[in-house]
Amino acid sequence: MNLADYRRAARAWLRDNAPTDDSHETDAVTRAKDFMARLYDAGYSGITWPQRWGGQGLTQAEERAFAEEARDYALPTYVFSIGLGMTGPTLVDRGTDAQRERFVRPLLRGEEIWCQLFSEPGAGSDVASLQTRAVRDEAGGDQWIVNGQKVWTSVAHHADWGLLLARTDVDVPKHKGLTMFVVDMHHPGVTVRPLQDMSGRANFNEIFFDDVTIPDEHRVGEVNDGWSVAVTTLLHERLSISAGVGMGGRREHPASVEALRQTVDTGDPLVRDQLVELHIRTRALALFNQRLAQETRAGIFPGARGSAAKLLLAELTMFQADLATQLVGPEAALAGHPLAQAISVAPGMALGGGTNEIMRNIVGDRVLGLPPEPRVDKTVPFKDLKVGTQA
Amino acid sequence: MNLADYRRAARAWLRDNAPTDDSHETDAVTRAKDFMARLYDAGYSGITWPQRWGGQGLTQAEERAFAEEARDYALPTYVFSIGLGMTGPTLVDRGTDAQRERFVRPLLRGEEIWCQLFSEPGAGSDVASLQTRAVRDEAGGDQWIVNGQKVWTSVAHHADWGLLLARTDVDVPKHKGLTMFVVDMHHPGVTVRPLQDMSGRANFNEIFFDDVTIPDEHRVGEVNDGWSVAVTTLLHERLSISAGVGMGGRREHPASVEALRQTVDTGDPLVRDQLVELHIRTRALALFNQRLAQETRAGIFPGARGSAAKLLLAELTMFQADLATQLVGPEAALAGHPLAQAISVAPGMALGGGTNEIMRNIVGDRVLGLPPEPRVDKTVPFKDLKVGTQA
Amino acid sequence: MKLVLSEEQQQLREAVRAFLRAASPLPKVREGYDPQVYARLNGELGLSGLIVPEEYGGAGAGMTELAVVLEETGAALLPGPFLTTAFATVALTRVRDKELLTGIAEGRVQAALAEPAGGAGLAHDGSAVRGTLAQVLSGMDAGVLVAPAQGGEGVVLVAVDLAGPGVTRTPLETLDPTRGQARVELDGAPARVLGPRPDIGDRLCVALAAEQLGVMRAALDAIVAYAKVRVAFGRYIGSYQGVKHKLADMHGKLEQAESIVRYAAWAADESPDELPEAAALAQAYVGRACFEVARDHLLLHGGIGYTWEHDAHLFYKRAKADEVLMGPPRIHRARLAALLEL
Amino acid sequence: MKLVLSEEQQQLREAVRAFLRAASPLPKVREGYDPQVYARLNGELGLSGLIVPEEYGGAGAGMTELAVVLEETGAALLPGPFLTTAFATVALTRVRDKELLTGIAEGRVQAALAEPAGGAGLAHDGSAVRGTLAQVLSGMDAGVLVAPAQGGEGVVLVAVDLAGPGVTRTPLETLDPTRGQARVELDGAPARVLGPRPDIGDRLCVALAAEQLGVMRAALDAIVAYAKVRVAFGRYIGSYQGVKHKLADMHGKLEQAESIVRYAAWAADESPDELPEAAALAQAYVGRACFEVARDHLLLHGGIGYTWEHDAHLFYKRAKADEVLMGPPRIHRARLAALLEL
Repeated sequence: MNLADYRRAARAWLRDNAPTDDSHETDAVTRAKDFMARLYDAGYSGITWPQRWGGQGLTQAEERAFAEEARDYALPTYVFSIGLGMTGPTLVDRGTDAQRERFVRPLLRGEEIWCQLFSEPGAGSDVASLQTRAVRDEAGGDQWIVNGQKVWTSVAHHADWGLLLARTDVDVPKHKGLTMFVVDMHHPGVTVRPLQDMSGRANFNEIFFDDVTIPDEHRVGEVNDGWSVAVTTLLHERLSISAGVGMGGRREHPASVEALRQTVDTGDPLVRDQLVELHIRTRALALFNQRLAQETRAGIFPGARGSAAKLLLAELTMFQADLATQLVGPEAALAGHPLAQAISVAPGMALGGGTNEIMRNIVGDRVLGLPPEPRVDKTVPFKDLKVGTQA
Repeated sequence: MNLADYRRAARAWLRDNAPTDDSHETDAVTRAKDFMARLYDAGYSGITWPQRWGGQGLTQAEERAFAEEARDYALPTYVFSIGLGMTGPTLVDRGTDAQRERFVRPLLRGEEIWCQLFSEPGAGSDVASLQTRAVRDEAGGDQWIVNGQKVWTSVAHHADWGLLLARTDVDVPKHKGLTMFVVDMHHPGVTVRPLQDMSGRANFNEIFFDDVTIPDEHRVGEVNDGWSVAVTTLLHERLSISAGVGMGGRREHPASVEALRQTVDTGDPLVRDQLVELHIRTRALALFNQRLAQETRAGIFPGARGSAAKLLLAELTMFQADLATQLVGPEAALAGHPLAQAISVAPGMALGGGTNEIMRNIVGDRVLGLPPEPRVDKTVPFKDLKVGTQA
Repeated sequence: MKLVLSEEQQQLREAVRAFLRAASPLPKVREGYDPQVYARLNGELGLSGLIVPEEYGGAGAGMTELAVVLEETGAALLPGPFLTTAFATVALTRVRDKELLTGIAEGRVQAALAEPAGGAGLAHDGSAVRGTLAQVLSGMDAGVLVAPAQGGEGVVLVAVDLAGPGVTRTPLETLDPTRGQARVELDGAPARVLGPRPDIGDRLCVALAAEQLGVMRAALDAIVAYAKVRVAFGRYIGSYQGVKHKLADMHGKLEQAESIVRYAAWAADESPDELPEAAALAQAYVGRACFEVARDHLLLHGGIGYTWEHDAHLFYKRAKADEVLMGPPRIHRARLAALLEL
Repeated sequence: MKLVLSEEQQQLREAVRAFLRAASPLPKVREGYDPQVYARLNGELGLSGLIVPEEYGGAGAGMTELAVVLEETGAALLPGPFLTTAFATVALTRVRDKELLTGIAEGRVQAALAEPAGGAGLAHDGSAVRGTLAQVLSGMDAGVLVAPAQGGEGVVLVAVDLAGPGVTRTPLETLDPTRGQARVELDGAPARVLGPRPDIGDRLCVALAAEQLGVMRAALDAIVAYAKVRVAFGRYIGSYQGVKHKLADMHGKLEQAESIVRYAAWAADESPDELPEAAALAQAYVGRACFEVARDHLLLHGGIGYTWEHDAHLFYKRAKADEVLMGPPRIHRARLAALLEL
């Protein structure tokens, strides 16, 4: 099928199958699973993934064509986003054939939901300093016993499986003693607790592991080589975040120029000039994102420059919520006001997916090629390293 | 004499002796030396310095009283400022009795002019990485032979003596191989070359030393203990800078609110708001400086907080020149326009006496007590250390 | 001009700080207004009568002392009607009928001042008032409302018993979880006319700036402390210039904010001609600086600062709520422009 | 919308960049305008005819190509009347009388466009003009003046031989030592009426923004290169977050500025309805970003950046001169407000 035909077929399928409203009559996860199964059966899930493991084996061109056709629909794929964007590609890249056979197809068909278990309270930006332990227990039939705590885990309360990074050796430097596992989220000893963010919503979870066992066949990659597997996952994470940056919805944001011009006094020249400033920054970033997208289509991979776009988005998000509340005044401090929510969620953009400081390091090191900071943590055995929060 | 009498006497003396205009009929240095001799003979030079070396042996209270009375006069003491503010106090603190006897009184009486020779092209913020060498030559009668280059030296073209920091040992870490000397600026092999700054003016000099000899009796402090002497000098420098911060003249600045309101279109609400912003920042810093001064009078030494004031002044200076040129428009780009000069000299405030980055380090380390950066340069022998500019 | 605290003022600060540290730590702040803490604030420290004249049972102190106290209640994010009662007290000392002051000084009365930016929202007929106040700070916690009302002889200040007849109070959930607001509808509520509406806007600006100074100071202290114990990549985060330089800039804002608050409070007490400009300067600078510091303190905490259970968002939200409390912040800049005759 | 250069445009960029690197390095820039360099620019690269229509001997390229070239001449701080001749060419392609274009395309004519913000400063009687132009960019270097003049039939564009009678030129020393200005007094100077004054303000904004993009790119490149070789306290300064993070922020400005310039140039060529907003955006964003980057690049050089002999101040001064070239920068923001109907 040529690309134009492919696109036409996708358009027709979406017209007939995409949910047009987001009504909550049935359970959202059930509806999402049902949709995902139809999507898979129609051949639109895992478009570029290998056929052998359940994908379609097509190219970026088909995937892009489908994404462009799907842009105007709100497809209910959120609970699968970690699996499709991060853990699935990691298994395809680094799993054993048995693991690919077992996990990839159910993931693509939406039968099983995945989460990703890397971050810890003491290991935020510095993921590799994590402390969750996995200890080998050969007496129990070659399995591992896991204890520790993870945090910032999306969709964990729906997840069947998790991709878990744990420490298996404390006598070597921190990057060299980590191993990657697939963990059964329904196993006794796994506790999922919702984590409320500063806006009062609970989009994330904390996960506690209390003597949770994992068979060795669910280990992904070699023992103590987990960091290289995690780098694969994080690369996929960055790709899927930067693919989403600048997409949709910004015009409906309560702190956008379009929304504010309806509510604030544009008769005041100072207010008008503030809206101009917001317009300038919004356009500047939107055009940068569009240029990155055009370059990507032309085969120029943006690489770490996507981190510059993410940094600018974090700053713009904070700036516009702050500006909007100033323009609106006292009403913006009422919890029911859309801007109260905007100012409460604005910091999230700077904190999820890498702080602004981490983004600046990435841009400085990888885009500008600046010399690295001296590192004190690359050679010290983990057990002698300062980690987390301590005096 | 009680303080009120002291103040009255100072006021009377200044009324009769301070030059009232700054006309350039006679050579400025000759006039300055003449005035300095009268100031000394009247007992107003070195008010707090020890009597034994030519000072008055009085307290900070008298010095402050004199400074307050002198505030409204433009006393021609600029060429003596390095000697009075830095090198003289260093000799009083750390010199031998013979050195004090020889140098302090002529310095206080303005008979000899001093400069300070620490900075080098390859050692700016990091003064202790300097490369000017002093090698002992016992054959020649216990003297030192100096080769190297210094830079950013004020009043060097008028100076009789310089306080010179040079490297005497390259086999020890950088801070431990420095020695302080008094060098004769008229010695053959000393070349003073004016250094033009970006505004086209030459307020500084480069100094070249080519086999310049210094007798060992002109060494200040122990061999290889020069850094501790330099710290004394830099402490005095910081004190004399922070004493000057926020003093006089800012209202006449061409980029001040007062000047701009005469020249720009304040009928435009946006222009008015920009002037308000400048007013806010100017007042905020002025009040901070006044609070520091009141605390000092109350016996609370500002310490490193003065570096915060210096940082804010550097930022304000840049901000206001930038803002003013924006408000004025194309005319501000003519070399004859006062703002063209303002925008050309504005960066100087951020670069003289420590860059903004160094100031932030000082505030972070000494005011907020934050942990230091790991240092790679404190233990390596100087000859193995990376310094200056190199790939 | 006096920008440095006297020994007595420093002692007052230490006393309030020590009291609040013990009686109202942040876990307790999350529980909201506690009248018992207020009773002790009055009993042990006499704070409710701080600026009430001596003849009405107060300590007769000035704005300088009030600013010292508000800085501490701000730093502690003290919940409840302390700030609004201070506002009301400023108003009540400047009207004919001062009777309420005695109750305030004794700590019996918590009064909420409603001072809508655009004139009076209420109308009175000499004995009762009608009208709606959309947002009254601590309106659910206070017992008495003090507000301007339009009557036959112009705008006067009236006092209304909030527990009395004709009063409908609706709690408003606010951005700032540590201090609420209420919508207050008055439908023929009995009111007492206190006298012509006094001109107190400048003093309210100074009082609020003092609270903001406390909020920003506590936020900076919190992140500085965290930067000394939190490790990333084997080093304390405070050792990275990316963090250290930002904290140094925040310190510069704090130093300037404190200088402005001291100056404005001094002007209120000693130099009324300078007060209008000083008060507008205080809101224009300190309100913004407070939010910026609270914002950066939250961001520098990293992910943990984004959680509900961490305290960072409490400072951030108080800072934003305070910044817009008196209206869109541009009004203070506009006032400065007018005062400078630009 | 096209924000990425085509292969031909990239080749053009490389060719201009290589030429200027060899023919006009910074030490040569300090010597000022060199007509021989311009002769080669035309002879070897044909740049003077770039946007001249083919029928007048040019290459008939669009604003996109002009922007590519101006970015490079900006990055090289090329002295002389290149920018103003480009401005004049934009004007001349839009008037009735296009004769001058042939001379420009051949590189024989350097024309200075005077486009005072507030309308025409000159008056003409059909054959001669009178009046004064206070600041004409490269006015001493150009041979022909192109300017609006008021006549009986409205404002027209006229051409005046700057070496001819009735012309008095006074060189003005400017902040930017790499490109001068002149005061031009016309007292009955023979003038040729070219046609009604065309509306070219938006295109001038785009052209200037392209130069500014080059200035900021070169400034950032220079400080990044320095940060990789300059050592302080035993480490390259680029390894300190205090420097690295600032450079990362500067890079973000550069990325956005480039995106805006590409967009605005595309709009000029392909989407005239979008041009006014794109052009105002270009000046409002890129002008400011260029100065900020040039400023920080100078400051991060430390003391050496403050010396006359170092090149940092050349970028800094060009950036400031460009920022105010078309008037106080607020005019672009005001225009955006109007275009957005705010």
